[in-house]
Amino acid sequence: MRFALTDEQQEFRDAVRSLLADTCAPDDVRAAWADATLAGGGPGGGDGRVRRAWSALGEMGVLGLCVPEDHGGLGGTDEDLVPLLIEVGRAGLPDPVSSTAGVVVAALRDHAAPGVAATWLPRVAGGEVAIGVGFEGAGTVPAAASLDAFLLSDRDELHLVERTGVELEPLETVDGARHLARVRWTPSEATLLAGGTDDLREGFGPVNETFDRAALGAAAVLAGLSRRMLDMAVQYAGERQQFGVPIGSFQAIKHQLADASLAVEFAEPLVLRAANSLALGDPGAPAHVSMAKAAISDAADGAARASLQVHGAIGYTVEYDLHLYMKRAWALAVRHGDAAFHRKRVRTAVLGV
Amino acid sequence: MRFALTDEQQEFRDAVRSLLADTCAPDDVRAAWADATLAGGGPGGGDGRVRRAWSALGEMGVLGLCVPEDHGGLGGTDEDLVPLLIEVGRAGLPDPVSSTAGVVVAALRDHAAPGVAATWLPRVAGGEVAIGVGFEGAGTVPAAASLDAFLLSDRDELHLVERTGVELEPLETVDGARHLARVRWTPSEATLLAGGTDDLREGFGPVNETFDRAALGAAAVLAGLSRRMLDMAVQYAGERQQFGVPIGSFQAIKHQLADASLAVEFAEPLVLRAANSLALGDPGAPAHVSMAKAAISDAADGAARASLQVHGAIGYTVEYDLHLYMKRAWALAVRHGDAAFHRKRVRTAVLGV
Amino acid sequence: MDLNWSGAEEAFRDEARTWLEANVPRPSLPSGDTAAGFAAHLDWERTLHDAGWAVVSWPRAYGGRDASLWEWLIFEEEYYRVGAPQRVTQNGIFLLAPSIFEFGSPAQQDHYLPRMSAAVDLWCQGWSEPNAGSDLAAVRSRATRDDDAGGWVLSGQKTWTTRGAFCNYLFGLFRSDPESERHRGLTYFMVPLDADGVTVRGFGRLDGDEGFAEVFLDDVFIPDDDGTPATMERGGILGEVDRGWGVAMSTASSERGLTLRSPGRFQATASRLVDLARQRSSDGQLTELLADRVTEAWIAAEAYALYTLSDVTDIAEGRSPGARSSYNKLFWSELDVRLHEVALELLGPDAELVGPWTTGYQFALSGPIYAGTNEIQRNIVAERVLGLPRK
Amino acid sequence: MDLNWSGAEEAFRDEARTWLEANVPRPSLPSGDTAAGFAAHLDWERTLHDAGWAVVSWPRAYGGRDASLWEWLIFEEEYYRVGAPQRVTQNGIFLLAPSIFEFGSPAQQDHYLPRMSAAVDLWCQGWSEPNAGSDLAAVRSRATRDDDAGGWVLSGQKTWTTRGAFCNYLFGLFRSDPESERHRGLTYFMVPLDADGVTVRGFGRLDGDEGFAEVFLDDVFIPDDDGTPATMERGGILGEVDRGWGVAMSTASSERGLTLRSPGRFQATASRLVDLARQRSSDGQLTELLADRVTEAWIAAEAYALYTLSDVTDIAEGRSPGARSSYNKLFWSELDVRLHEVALELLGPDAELVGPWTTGYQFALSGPIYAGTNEIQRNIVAERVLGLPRK
Repeated sequence: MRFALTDEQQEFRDAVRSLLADTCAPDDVRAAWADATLAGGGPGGGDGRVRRAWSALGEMGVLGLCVPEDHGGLGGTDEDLVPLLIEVGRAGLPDPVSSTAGVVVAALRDHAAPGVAATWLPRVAGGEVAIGVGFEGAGTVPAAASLDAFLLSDRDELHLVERTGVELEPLETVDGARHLARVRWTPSEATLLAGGTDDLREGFGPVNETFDRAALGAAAVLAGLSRRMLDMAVQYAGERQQFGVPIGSFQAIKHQLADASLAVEFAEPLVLRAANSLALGDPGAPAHVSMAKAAISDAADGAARASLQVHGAIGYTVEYDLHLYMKRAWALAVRHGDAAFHRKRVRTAVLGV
Repeated sequence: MRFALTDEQQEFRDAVRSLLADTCAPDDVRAAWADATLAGGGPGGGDGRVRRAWSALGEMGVLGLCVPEDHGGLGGTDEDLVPLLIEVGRAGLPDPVSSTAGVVVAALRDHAAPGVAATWLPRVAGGEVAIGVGFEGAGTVPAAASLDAFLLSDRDELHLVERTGVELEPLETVDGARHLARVRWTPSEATLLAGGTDDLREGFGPVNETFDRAALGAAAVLAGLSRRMLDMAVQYAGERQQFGVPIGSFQAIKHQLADASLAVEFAEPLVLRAANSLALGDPGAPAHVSMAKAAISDAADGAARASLQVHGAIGYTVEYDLHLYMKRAWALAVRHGDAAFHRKRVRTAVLGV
Repeated sequence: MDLNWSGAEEAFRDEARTWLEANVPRPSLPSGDTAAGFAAHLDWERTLHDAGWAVVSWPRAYGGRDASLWEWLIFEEEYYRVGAPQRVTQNGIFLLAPSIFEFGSPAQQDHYLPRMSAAVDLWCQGWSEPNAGSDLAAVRSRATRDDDAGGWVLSGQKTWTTRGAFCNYLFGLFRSDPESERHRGLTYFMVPLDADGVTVRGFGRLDGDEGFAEVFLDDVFIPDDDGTPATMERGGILGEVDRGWGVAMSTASSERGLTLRSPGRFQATASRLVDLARQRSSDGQLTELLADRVTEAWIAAEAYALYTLSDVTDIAEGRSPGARSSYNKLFWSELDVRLHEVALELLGPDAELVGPWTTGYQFALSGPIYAGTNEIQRNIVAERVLGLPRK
Repeated sequence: MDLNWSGAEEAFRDEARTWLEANVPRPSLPSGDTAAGFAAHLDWERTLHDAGWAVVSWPRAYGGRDASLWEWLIFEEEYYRVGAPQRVTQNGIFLLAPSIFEFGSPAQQDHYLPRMSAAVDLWCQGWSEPNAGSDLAAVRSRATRDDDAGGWVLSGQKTWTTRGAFCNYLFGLFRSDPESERHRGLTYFMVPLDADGVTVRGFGRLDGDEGFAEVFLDDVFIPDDDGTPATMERGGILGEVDRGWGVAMSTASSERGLTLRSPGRFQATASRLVDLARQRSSDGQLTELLADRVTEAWIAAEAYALYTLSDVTDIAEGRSPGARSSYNKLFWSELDVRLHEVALELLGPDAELVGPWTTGYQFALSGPIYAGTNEIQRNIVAERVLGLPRK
């Protein structure tokens, strides 16, 4: 029994944190918005990507982390990747790291025909392609126009569809760095990656596993976003003076931040445990993912609320950075199932009703 | 439009408050417990009644307030009685004021045959009888062994059953002044008061109206209990010194009490409005009662929680008075429908589902 | 207790409803917090004024119709029920005007109030400064006496000025006694934003609209009041010199209390929430959990409406709510957030899309912050209503 | 990350489970907070000790079995899973003992620890005083040096002493330097309750059981430690004179952290809650709303279990949780309340009847109060974990 990151995992995580601090500063996130005014400044015209951060992650091996070694990757697992996705969240990086490096790689590795895997996995590992994931129902994908391919579900089938095979209907979201689009496409033999083998009761099979991994990715990014928002609030509260003292010396501010951080502190272990379960194919994995997503979605909403309140009016402006992370948190809290959706999955597992 | 008590209602309320402060002190409530140790002292052997307060209320006309004048009462309405029930709550008086003076009087007045009404109403107005109310399902009545009669429901019939017509199975409750018992009895022609005329869709008819009035009575008492608990907490917080200052000067204490009082402050108008609606036979009355009971049940739980937390260890002992009111609040919050039950009734009225 | 409207009040409601339904702009106006949207709103404000609905509770001489506070409540209910536009004049009408009624000279009342109700003078607040937000008494903007020129010279910076980029007048506190500290030595000034020395810079609110402004004042001259319109157009002082704090507290109390946040506003939102829930229900998407949350929010909106009825009764009978207006502010601000949160829960995955509920949510989140943060309001409730010790 | 138990750990679990299932008293013991119940509990404590399960993680010499912290977690899980009795020895074993291990002399360890594990010495806390609760540094009970007699003389009053009426030893802080203030000049004493000058008065807790006591000390003599058992039986000092605060903080940290509140305890409660929900479901009484609340509480219990696994990993690898133990205390105390609240919601109208859930609820409500109120814990998290300014 050992519930902690390994030394290597910690070192990798620290390196990614430092890399993203350099390559994905708030102004980089701002530049990923199409409308400069809405983002609070910057050049405008972004497409939901921060390419220097993306390239740097590719060079560092993050994108190929879970690609098997014989396809040019590092042969890592969800457990290795999830701590890095937390860093993606902390930096507010909007790029499709979770879908490309996590969800798609796992689907290719675990479910695709060898030829298909051999075509795509090295390209992912080489940082050559960015791939999104969308599910029947919502059918939406972020940063859609910038992607090379889409992993899409159709009933219990998974399809991998190239950019030319989809039509995109752009959607306006609260987070202008999302660049969400509804994806329209037609399933065919040519696009079929895997399918017809979902075990709905147990939650395994290509589509189920893909959904779980996507939900866990969102959960991890939410953990990082929560940390970022709380760090900003703590820093601001230590600096901002009112009534002759820093506002962080008021108990009302202290206790709001203590409570918000408490929720994040206790949600994060659920995220890490789910990563371990998914990596091992543990039968509890679907319930573990749902516990994580439910808890961190609520914790992130709470962190956003507390951080905004502590900041007061300045947090309410787009020129200040907080909104970049807060709006992402709002978006991801409802992405791939909101807290109520995931609690319902846990309920079925725990109560049998 | 005028949403406030009349001057007369206020004067009556103030007089009752002062009367109960004299006749129903904490030690009187304690003495209503059977077990002196559990209550934190006192003689023990109580039966859930504070007879000097009950007599005084009778003398003042409270018990006969809603009895028509031609039966020896004051001809008042729910709107007149509810502010007094709030005072009953503030004093922690365990006696069956709501059931006797409110629920039973209204059932006799509105639904009983003239002869039955003429038999019982003057006795209520004269303070000669105490009557409880119980509904099918739970079938429990507080202070049961001390009562002269029971108003009981059986499907859509209301029955008035004398003490000799029931068997009582005592139940142990958290609030030792409750003296709750399950009532076993057999409906008969002789006990039938009214029935067969409930309009389930609209919520009117003898049983429906009786239930609503009982629920509203509990809501009113909860409002008073909440005020009492908050008053105690405010007073204690102003006196108790820690770290060289009164604990009430800490923002954490201030904000807990501000939030708890806010909930009570906004639940109480719902209680008063429901009293007005019931008095007038407003078609919205059932939903109004449920809004009131839902809101005040939650507010009372919150007031209990905040008050206990502010008191710290001393509130956690039976020698201190707080528990006398807190345990009553816990009991009444789930009596005649808890918050979720009543929200469900409101939901049906508002959403139609 | 009488919870029925009189025949006259019902007639007033019918008249208001009929006029509003016939005149409210369709489709809805764009946000009033952009330059184009603000202009469209001004047309609406003037239409409202010309028909006598801009300030129903004011005297007729100032553009009102002498309506009672009860009729004002009714008008507000109808206004929000029909989905009429946000009032871009509200900071003048609901915040400054009550203070002018209380502290203004007859000449000031005669000058400023009709121009305000007619949306000629458009007022924004100049409360906050970079280092004075919740701590209003920390204002540093200065008013320096210039006896030679016969007036005051203002310098400093105001911020978070809602719609400051589109208004032409500002009201706020300035430190007129340089030796003074905290609440003392402040004067309440009214300042034209086209005066020499004023610079206004708009910036983006959370929803991206340019709803905020910074206002820089660099030796702005306000002439002494000689009672003439020409002078009053160039600004003036409300109340007495060095006694601005009391005037500001009267304004703040209006902001917290019911005048800015009539229950009709939240009841309308609650109705829209119920509509959304019904729609989700007919799509088979309304879980029992969400239905319960909707009901809880609905009950809270009802509670707020009833609480304000009790407030208005008090005011109508001459009892002042005083510090209890902090209860209102706490409740409506949390209620507004809750109503929108529940709506977003109903929207599920679509809750990240831009739409009325996401925009409304972002606006609602400002409620616990402005008009004195809710932390300040809880202090006021604890100390001044409950009587807990300040220190 | 390795979330599997080793073969040896699984074997340990099997052994513990087998023994517990065979030996746990059935029916359950009465409350240990009454005189009769306490006696019954003592029998159980001694059974536990004789089989080597009283203090699994202690050295064998002191009655333990040298188990790892992981094995301790496993034992706790099995202990609560089987519904074994509340540990009336817990204040000694889980609070005082860690401080004796850290600060006691070898002779003190050899004397006190085996007697504690064998339930010969029964320890209660003497932290709070009438005017020192959350503010522990305000203790006024005095320790006066008596060089002639060779020892210390204790006077004062302790209160809220859990099970004080049934224990025979007390540990707590006394002011040994009369000139000192606050945290300085305090000494950590161990006091026999049968010593001359000690009066113990039990009084009722919220659930009516006589679980609290006031302890009056009137010139109670504690001889200087000469290393002999005969002297140590008469009490002594833990750590150095005037340096008791540090020892007390070590004890408090044990109280907040996981040692007093192992996850097994809450997982067992969560399991009982799930059983109750299933029963309500088979009665057709489980609404979706309540099912969701049960699930939410279940997830929180899982989160606590995982958090403690991470804690134990840190401790096993030599990293101290430090101020982060306040997170544990906040979380478990709120979790315990929530688990019981949801159970009471499931019980509906029966939630006013005396039963395991109402009794448990009343006990749970003490969680946010004792061991440093949750207000204090939030201060610690804010200041010492997050780094917000103290003033």
